[in-house]
Amino acid sequence: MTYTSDEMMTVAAARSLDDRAVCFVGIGLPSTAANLARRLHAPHLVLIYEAGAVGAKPDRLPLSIGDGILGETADAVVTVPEIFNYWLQPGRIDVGFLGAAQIDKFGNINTTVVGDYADPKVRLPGAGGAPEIAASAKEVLVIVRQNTRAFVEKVDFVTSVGYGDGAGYRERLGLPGKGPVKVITDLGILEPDPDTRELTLTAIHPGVSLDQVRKATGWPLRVADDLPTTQAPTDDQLRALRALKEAK
Amino acid sequence: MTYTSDEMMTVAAARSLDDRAVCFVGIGLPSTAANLARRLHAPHLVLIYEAGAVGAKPDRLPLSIGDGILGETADAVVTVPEIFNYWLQPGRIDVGFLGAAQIDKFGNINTTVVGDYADPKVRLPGAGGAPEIAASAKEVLVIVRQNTRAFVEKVDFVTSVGYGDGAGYRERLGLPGKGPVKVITDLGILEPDPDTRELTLTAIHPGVSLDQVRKATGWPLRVADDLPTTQAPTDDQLRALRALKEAK
Amino acid sequence: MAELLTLAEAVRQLVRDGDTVALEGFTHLIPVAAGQEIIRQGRRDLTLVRMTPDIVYDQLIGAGCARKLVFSWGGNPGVGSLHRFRDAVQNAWPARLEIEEHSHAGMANRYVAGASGLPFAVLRGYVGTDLVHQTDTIKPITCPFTGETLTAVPALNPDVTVVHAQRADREGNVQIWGLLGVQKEAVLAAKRSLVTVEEIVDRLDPKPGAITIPGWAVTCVAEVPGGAHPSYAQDYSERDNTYYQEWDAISRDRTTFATWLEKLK
Amino acid sequence: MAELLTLAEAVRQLVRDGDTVALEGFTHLIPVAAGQEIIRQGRRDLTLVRMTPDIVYDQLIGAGCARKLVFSWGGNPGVGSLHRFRDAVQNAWPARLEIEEHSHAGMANRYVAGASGLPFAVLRGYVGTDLVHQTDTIKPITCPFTGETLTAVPALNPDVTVVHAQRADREGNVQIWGLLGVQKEAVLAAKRSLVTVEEIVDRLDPKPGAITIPGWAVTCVAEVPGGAHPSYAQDYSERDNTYYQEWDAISRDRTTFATWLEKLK
Repeated sequence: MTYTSDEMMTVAAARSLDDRAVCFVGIGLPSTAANLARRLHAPHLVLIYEAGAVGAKPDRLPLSIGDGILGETADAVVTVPEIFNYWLQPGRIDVGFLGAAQIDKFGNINTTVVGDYADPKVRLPGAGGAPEIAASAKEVLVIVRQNTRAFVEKVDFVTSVGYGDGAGYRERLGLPGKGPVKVITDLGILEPDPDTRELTLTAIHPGVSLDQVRKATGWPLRVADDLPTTQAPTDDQLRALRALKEAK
Repeated sequence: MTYTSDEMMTVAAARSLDDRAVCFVGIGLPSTAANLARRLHAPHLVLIYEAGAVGAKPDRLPLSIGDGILGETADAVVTVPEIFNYWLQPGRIDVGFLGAAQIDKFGNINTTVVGDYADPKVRLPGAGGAPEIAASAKEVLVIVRQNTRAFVEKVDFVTSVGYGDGAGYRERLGLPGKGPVKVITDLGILEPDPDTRELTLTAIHPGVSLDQVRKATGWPLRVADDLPTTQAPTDDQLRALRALKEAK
Repeated sequence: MAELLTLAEAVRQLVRDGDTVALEGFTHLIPVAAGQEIIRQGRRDLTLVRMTPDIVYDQLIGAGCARKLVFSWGGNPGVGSLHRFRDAVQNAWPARLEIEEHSHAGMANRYVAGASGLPFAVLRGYVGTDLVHQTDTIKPITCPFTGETLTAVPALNPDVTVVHAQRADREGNVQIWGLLGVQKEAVLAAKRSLVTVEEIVDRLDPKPGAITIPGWAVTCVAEVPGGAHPSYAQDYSERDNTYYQEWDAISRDRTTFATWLEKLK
Repeated sequence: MAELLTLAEAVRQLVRDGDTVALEGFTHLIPVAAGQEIIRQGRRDLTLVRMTPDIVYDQLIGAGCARKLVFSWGGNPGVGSLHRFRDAVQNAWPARLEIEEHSHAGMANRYVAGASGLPFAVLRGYVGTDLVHQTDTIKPITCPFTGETLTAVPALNPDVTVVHAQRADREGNVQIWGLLGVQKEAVLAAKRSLVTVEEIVDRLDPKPGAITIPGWAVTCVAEVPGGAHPSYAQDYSERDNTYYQEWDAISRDRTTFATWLEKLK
């Protein structure tokens, strides 16, 4: 079956989630990928949504972070303060799954402003739950379409910390979680270099050229010595994804 | 109808509660008096029990602070942390209703130890919810049988603060509530002197002699210039109290 | 007990020019009708507080009711940006909008502190973010036992909090179920509160997942069926996703917004 | 998901000599059977934590399992004193018992801090009481915004928390209703947790007032019908008030207590 680059991205993201992991998901791409994983190899994935749903099992994609389907299918519905204080803050979340408007070469995320904070070129929605997810989840996955508007050398505003200015930064700040372990895009997969923490291309999606990825990246992109091609989505995976997106 | 001194005490305490007041009650004498008030002149009295019942309306006396009847009849059941943080601490309680093992002439309460803390003569149950009720309720009522074991010049241990060492003490400590406005005993009623805050006998129960009260008090008791005799319990009040105590 | 009033009367009694007002609702149970009544009554200079300002805050901002916004995420959920909010921040239209910006964890804890009668809350948050450089409402605090540094944020105590709920009884006891958001904390943190409800009933039957806010802790209750539209009230209404999409076009342009505003009044 | 075990096996796996152990329950749902299993297995040097130590703690203390008690109210509710507790504090029998004493508000907030991954909690409490002179676990803290002085208490993070609940499903999701106490906080604050339940069911049907603790946040679940006796489990059992009264006589005397203890084993 043929597939779009967005479908490749979503399937690649879904594959990154292990069964029984506890996953804090935002609406949009993260939610789609997490629910796809739940329909494929990870039926016991525990989905936590910031509106207060713990263990949500929606049979269609939630339209908003407070979609009724989340509460109705959850193991537990709790208040918003409880989600952050009892569930995220103590390190109970295995995977924090974030999107980004801008991401830089050290995995820092900006969802606040493009340009100057006091006089912004574009005012973005703001932080939401992301800063504390980025800090406290054991690992962070980022899913974002790759282009030079999004992939900048240095974000205009650090809304959610990745690796700051490089190796040792998270440790100096005492951030409990590991930070972004994978950035999954429509072109490939980036992972932090074990020494420098700079995001490095470690897989490329089928049919995408390295040049194409470099051109979509706002800094001189480092590429892993061994660069595998991502496995294309299987027919089963594509069927599950399409069924999920069509379910009402 | 004839009545016991305990019945007089309970009826006098019940009379001190206004309808629609929000009342934080402990088990035992306070709970009996508060529920009697609810059956008499204060049907809308809001009873809060520390086990998590807000607006409990028990049709019999609860046997323990966590008696099921409290939750079953409550307007809301909340957790114990919530009772203290959202309901008591911000000053939502009109009347905190406490008992005491020892009380001194400035209304300080001891429910911790008789004798030295490190080597006590009698180890008492401890603080429970009382210290913060005594601090944060807008007003405190104390109900306690009067004798020289209970009414001491200075408590061995301040579990819950009344007026400390006298006028200005609560203000210096920044305690939000007014402190004990009435101590209701089986012999009479004591109130803090407006100037010195020393507990002063302001009413005496029918048939009780002043000498009897003085002998039951562990310090030279001050007596109000005008000392009314408490109104005896009416037949209706006694019937309601006895029915309450018999209800299973 | 809470006073039962009409929406117009309740807003008139509770919301004053210059007030700090929180209309809370986390996608579910957003008190939109009450927000629009505030616009109709022409309130000005409000400090608007909300974790997730969405359409109704876009409307209040576009209508010129607000001078400041305290928030953690402002957008049209599932659609995109809030154009009136953007126009206010980027172009000071119709007026300059001061912003005080936090994360969800911070805002939620600020309400909790407010509901608890504490001047501040402590959390693990904001560390390494640029948010700390834009406000004096995020400060470090040291644990007196371990010496560890954490983050403090000040309590939120709105002059008025408005929320929407499924139902209330005649004493003003309020019952809410489904996703609960931060509404109870926002009500308990406020000096005055208004709860709009789908219906007023004689008796609040027990319901799984429901919480009750006692009537004596609420100032006013107003029966406003559909008062959460275009958001939803679980077991009463569905989210009107078309309205959210259409708002994008209406709000994008000052003229179409002005036409919408005229019709509202 | 939680592991489903027998009570004996669960206690063997989770509770070790020297551990800090909280058996929570606020009159309702007290995990008495689990406490008695700890006695049977002969655990020693435990630091016992509980807001309201009652009969089962009197038993643990009398049996010599404890070296320290962290608490806020210790008594036989509705009856009087705990004689084994008194004997330990007043006469160091059967062993010296160190105590760390708080108020309910302080203990509740210590569990909340523990459940929240914070090293301390802030409250308005203890001011003017002599409790502050008896422990280094109550300290002043200054609000970084208002300068006001409040009180800080350190988090409680037991090695093991044990609670009793009405039911669990086969994934170990636990459902509790009625008076909820501080059980959820105590479980979430602990490194390991055991929930004894009245029954294990295939499906947890929704129930008004019920909360769920997800099985992945619980270490072990054991089916122990009547495991809260002589306290009660709402909709399963009634409080056995006679037992509480009889305990007064049994526990008053070291010999009658010793006889009781022999029978237990």
